Amino acid sequence: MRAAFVALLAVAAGGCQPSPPPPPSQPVPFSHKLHVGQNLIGCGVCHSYTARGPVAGIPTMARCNGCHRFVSADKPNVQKVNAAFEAGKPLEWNRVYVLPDHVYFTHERHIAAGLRCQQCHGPVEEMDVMHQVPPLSMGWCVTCHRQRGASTDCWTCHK
Amino acid sequence: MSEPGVLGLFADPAQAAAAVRALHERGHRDVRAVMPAPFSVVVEALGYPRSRIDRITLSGAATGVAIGFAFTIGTSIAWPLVTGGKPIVSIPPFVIVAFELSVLFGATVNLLVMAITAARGRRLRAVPFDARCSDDRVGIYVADGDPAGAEETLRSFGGEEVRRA
Amino acid sequence: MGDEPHEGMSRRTFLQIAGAATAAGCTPARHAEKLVPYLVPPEHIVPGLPLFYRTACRACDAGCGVTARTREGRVIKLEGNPDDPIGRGALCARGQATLQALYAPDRWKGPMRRGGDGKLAAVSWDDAIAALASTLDDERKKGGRGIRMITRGESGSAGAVQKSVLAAFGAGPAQRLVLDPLDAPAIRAASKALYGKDEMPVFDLGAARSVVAFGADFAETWLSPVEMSRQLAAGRGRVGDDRTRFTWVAPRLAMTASSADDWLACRAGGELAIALGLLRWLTDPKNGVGDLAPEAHALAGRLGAITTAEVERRSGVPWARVAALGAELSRRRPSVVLGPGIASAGAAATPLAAAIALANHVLGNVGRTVLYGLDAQPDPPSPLGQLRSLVEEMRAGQVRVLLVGHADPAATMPAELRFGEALAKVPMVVTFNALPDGISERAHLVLPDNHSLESFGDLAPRKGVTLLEQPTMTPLADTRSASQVLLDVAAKVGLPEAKLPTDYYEFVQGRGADEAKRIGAADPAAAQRLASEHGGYFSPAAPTTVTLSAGAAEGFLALGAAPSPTEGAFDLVVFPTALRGAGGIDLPWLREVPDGITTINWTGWAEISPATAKLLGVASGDVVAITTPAGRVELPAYVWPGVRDDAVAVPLGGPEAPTLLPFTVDPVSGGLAWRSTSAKLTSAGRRVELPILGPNADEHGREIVRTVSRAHPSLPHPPPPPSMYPAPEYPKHRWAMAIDLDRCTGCQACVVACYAENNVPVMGPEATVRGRNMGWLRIERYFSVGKDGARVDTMPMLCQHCESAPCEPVCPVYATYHTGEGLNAQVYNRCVGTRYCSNNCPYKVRVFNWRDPEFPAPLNLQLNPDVTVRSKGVMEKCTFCVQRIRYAENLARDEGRPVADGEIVPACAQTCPGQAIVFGDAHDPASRVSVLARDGRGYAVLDELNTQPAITYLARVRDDERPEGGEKQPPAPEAPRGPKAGGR
Amino acid sequence: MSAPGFASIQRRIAATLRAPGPLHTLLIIVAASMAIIGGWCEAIQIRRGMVVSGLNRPVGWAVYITDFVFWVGIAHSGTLISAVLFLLRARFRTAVYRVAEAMTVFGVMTAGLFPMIHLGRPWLAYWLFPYPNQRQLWVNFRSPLMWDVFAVSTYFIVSSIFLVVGIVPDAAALRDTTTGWRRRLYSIFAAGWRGTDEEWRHYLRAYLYFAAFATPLVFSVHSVVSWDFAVSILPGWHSTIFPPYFVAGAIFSGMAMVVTLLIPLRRAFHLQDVITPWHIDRLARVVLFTSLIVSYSYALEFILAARGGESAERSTLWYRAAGHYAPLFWTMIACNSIIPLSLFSRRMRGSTIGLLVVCLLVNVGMWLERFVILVTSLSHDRIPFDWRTYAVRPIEVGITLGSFGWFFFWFLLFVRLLPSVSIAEMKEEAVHEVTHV
Repeated sequence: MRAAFVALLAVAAGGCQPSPPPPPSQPVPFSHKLHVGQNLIGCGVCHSYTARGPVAGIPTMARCNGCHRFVSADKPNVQKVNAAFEAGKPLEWNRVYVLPDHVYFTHERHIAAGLRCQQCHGPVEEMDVMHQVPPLSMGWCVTCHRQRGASTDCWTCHK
Repeated sequence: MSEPGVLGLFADPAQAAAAVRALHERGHRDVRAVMPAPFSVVVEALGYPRSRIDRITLSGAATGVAIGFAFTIGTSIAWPLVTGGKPIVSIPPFVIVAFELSVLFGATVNLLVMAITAARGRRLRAVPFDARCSDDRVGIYVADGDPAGAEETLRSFGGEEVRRA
Repeated sequence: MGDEPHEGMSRRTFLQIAGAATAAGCTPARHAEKLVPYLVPPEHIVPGLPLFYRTACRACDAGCGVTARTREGRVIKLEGNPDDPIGRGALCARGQATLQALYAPDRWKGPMRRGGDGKLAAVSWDDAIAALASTLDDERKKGGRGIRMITRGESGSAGAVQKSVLAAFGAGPAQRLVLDPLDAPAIRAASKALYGKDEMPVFDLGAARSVVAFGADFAETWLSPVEMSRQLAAGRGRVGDDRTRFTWVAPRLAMTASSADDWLACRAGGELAIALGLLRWLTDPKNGVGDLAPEAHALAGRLGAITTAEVERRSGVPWARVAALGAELSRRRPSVVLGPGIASAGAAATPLAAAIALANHVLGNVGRTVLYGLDAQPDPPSPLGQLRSLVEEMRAGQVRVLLVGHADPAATMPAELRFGEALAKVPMVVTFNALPDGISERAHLVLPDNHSLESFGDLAPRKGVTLLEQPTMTPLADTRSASQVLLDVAAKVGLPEAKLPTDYYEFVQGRGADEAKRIGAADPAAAQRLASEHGGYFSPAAPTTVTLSAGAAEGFLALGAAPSPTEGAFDLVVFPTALRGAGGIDLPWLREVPDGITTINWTGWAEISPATAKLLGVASGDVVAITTPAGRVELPAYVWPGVRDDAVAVPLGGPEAPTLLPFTVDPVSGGLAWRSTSAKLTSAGRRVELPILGPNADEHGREIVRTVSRAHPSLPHPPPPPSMYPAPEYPKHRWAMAIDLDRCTGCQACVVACYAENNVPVMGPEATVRGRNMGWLRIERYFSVGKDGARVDTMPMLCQHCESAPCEPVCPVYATYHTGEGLNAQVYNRCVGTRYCSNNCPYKVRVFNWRDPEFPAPLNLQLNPDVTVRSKGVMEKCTFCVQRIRYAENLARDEGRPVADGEIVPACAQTCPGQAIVFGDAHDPASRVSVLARDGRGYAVLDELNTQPAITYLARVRDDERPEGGEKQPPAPEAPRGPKAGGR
Repeated sequence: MSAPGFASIQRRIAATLRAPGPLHTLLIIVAASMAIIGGWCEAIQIRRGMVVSGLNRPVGWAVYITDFVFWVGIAHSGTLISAVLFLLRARFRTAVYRVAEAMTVFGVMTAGLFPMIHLGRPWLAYWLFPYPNQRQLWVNFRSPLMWDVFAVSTYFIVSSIFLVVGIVPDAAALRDTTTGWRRRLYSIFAAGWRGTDEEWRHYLRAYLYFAAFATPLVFSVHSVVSWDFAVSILPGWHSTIFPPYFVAGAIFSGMAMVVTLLIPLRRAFHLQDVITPWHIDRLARVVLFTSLIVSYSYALEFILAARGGESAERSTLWYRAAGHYAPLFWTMIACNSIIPLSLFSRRMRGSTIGLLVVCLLVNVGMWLERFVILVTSLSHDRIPFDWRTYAVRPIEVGITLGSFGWFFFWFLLFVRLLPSVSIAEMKEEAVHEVTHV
């Protein structure tokens, strides 16, 4: 009965799932495809807080510079990054994955549960331009929580 | 309308009723009336059976009850949240919703059925239009039998402007 | 600390209407959010996780340790330091609120200099230091006599730096005035006179079976409130005859006295008569009090001159009650007699303090509950006579440079002193104060000091305790440590012979190393590292024994001249409160959180008794004019039975009390005579709308706060009624709370903690007038009048997390429901604001957002990122600090273990000095909360409604048994009991 | 029989539609302006938050919910007169039921605004309706407010159907005698009605069933509204007598409102011989009867509290009668229980002015009744520390007046465009009288 109703809901609400917004422009055309797909750099290498805290973390300018001091330092975009580090002015990336303020999401719990990054972020290793893949709607979150038997208590995410 | 019938207008519903009875006696089976209000004398004289649209109406109400319970119980189970220590499926409050939905569905179905049956009746048992029949005249229309005899009978009961239409 | 503290993301801002628009459409609204990476990753910081630092509290001189919780490089909350023996993890309302001084919007953003146009203008630190250096150097060349400094007590490195820099410029120790408005110098003076020790004793209330306080508001401001509240509460945790009995002696029932079992409502100034009367009764051989100190006999002879009639006349208290108190103290050993507090300190404060010390002495309390030899006394406050002479010198133009460090005599000292005027005569006024005040109005140089949370330093509040001030974040503005500035000034001038350090941080570290060596650490460097982790050096220190100087007591055993009664006048009682302190500081939380007794916030008031109110024809909220020889103020009246009919009481912390007080000084101790004048009282004929949280203080017999007698500390527990519903299931935990009303002092520390933890907005007085205060937790207080006068019962009231919560089923959109862990959840983003839940809440603990909250920058940096900031139109309430529950659960889950009992502590429970609030899992029968819930005193408020709250209150204990007094033979003294350790 | 009884009826009633007059236009403008001012006040409230109201803790509901209950109450007599009296075959209903039904529809339309107005976040009011959404969230059917949503919206739909169905034959009659835009308007309302026997056959049956549905609905709606209070645990609200008490009160206030509207209407439209003194007298008797029921309920509330043994309940009732709001309470008693007693006098029932005054006062009294029940109970809850009074603020007054403007705007528009007395039923009635009397 319950499953039937949930399924009915999913169908009824299906038409109303928000579509992901177009990707924002970035100060430097950073390619995940190049870094992850071709050079096989793991996600946690740059997003270093993923398994430790709520926030995955944006690589620090020092992290970028750490490699690019030596690698591809002659390319103009890389020079932009290196120059920003040396000038002490971090790049301002435009956020791709935005959750409302009243949602408390933690990367750490999801990684601990054995989810792969791609399950929510899509085939990042194939993306030249990072864009949002899932709708990031509440229904999307809840559907996965239900499927995996995770808590659907409101206070799991809202508090 | 294959052949024209006879229409007579009456100022007095009682006379119209008498005319209807006389027409029935004369063997006219298809006597129709058009009137601004449901004058009981005329309705009685026409002698049609009571409308049975109430059966559909009541089944609409029953559907409302069923939907009411299914909806309230279903949505409560779909995402069970405990409030005030009460059971997830709390029937007493759901009765209220089911009742309101039974009235809502009953009344809506009643309206739809009435609209359909009235429109159907209008079409199947059409009466020539005369604006006075919505004002202060009762129109009696004889659609079968001998038109001349019908005209005669209508006139004899005080029918005004008896004409073939 | 990182160079780039901006993390830029995951900072929760307001839940705007945009959020609503989000929900309205199918596509979440996009707001261009920037992700700004760190340049270099800061050590230790994991974005989204808290980082804790240990430091010291500078709100008063008690010296409590602080744990500062930071997120992404910002301090978001202050809590006590559990390793610190004084605060033991608790922190009072004022201590917690110092965080708002850090984020005060009007804090100086950098150094300022008064230009030729008479206006303060921003200036560089180099220029400011150069300006000060040249001025001071000029003075040095003239011998340094024109230099003066007024500072708060600096018991650590800062004081040492000040003294040596001043000395280097030729200014002697007498030219540095230490100002502590709420100091109790009479006690120090009495110690000196009686024992030859110019020091403040340390009191151990936890070991005492009877506590008598002469106006000593030890749960609010007196000496060490957090510590003494905890100690009193320890005595309240004992059941039966061992429960500490507390007697309050003062003309007004202070908030501290709401914990008292008995109130001797003596006339203002009559405390001395009671203290001497008490001494007389105790030493009178007729009363046969056994086991007295050997000096008692000698005292008895002198005390015979004090007649019972005179005691009654002076104090207005029947002799029988004094005698009863004596009988109680003779029976219940050890005891402690405390005082005088500010409200009782008059021109004869030292004789009173001496009488109190003698009472402790003859009862054998010294060495058991009254401990000498623990006062570190590196920087005691100066006698106020010095302040008067300083003002005279300023007026005479003899002071040419005045340095002011964290002091504001203009706001905290009687206006009669006319400090501001004298200030205008000083050619160079330099202030290190962080906020604009009466000093900076006339200052020539403003050199804003770092907030204590931004600076290094140390404190020595008592022997064996050295607290470290450690920076918890980078300074918000271009401020500098005042000590470093002084050193820089000296370096600028170049005074090599003074051998001054150049770097304050290194100086502090050097002193730390010395301290590590002094306490005999095997590895001083490791000890120093450990100390910075623990927040200080804590080593046991033993009290010393003292001997009463022969004959010293004799001078204090007379009542002195009787005051001439003034016709038609009321005694003016000036009192400090837990929130308002001495004044001079205006922090939103301390203004917003209501006073414990009156529940008034934002404004001052005048307390009068119902009889006085009738006489004047006024009611609460009517304005009365109070006139003393020193001045006249108009204040709204608050009528309640906790003040004598012949007194009017005015709180400190506003401009009113300094206006009314004459600058009278206790000649022996040099302390301010707070209790020195009488006042004329008239109705001003107008009325104001009082911002008052609980206008009604009458319980109407509803037994909200239940009481049990000391002899039978148990309530009836009828069997639970049958339920129509299936028993609820809690698969893992069922969170619950127990609140011991016998331990609650009403100090409001929990309320401030809740404001800080849960982003509760400050709404201002208008909101309170209209019944829209946003506090999730409030202290309810009810007055009752028994045969011995007024009683106050306080009770923390917060969401009860009822199992059968009336609020839950009435919400049409499931914005409130019961979680599987027994919490009554409120989902802000689902709430549409019907307010039905609040209407149906019998405890009225839900608060509605009547408008959007305001957190003017940089106060918004204090917001807890783990708690949503609620927008207008949304209901909110106590969550049992669900973010802390989740944090601990998450940690336990990561470590693969169950959550331990006591691991989850909501903010209110964490900070409660009396440890009245206990939180835990009701599922675990061994948890502390389960044990307390089974206590005989346990009850649920409004249990007749069968809401099954998760909060068990433990009834207050009434100790009305008073031993017969009079001159009769008292019962034989019980065997004295050894001192007991505080805490549980 | 030379002159049938119904010949002149249509012209007389249709005449009401053709005589707008400057006074009528002015009244419509005044009503519309009031509604606009109310809307402006609501806009301020949405922008600044509920801070502009006088609400506080503990008084979370006051004027807006009072208005809601008041207007739902007003909406009650319409269906009562048209449905219940139809089933009971009460003849005095015919001349007055159309006005009453219109009042019902507009009353519910007004009442329905207030649950939205009183919300803290009215822009999310649609969350109160259960609809499939991407969040997969539903509503709480255990909440009385959810019952309200169902009851009030059902009531609105059913009473609108009832009104429109009743208008169909009249619109057909007017369609056939008018031209221009009016003809087009009436054509829409007539929905192709011709008046044939087959139409009437189904119509009569359906109408009976509308009445049969509407009757329990009337009682359920105000019972549900009363449950908003009765199922709470607030002393002064938590009472089992509330449903009948509220239903009686609703009929009482609704009847008083019908009389308040009919007396000026019949004078303005010269309908004295259609709505005769006999009709008025019957209505006055219903007002008197329901007043007695309401007075009995008042007494019962106090008796139950006094003998019920719950001290908080006693305290609240005592506060109601003797506390801060006592003047309002006693005004309410005067208006609802004492002044209507004058209707025992035949002369009073015969005097249109006297009756109008009594009914206006009943309207005031019934508004106060809801206010007093709401506010005195809330401001005197179980925790004495939190007792606090409430005072109305200008925005609330503005919105309340706006609701009157809104109601009267629609009502005045209605009487100008659609027949305010049922033409068909009056015709039938006339014939009935001729043949049977």
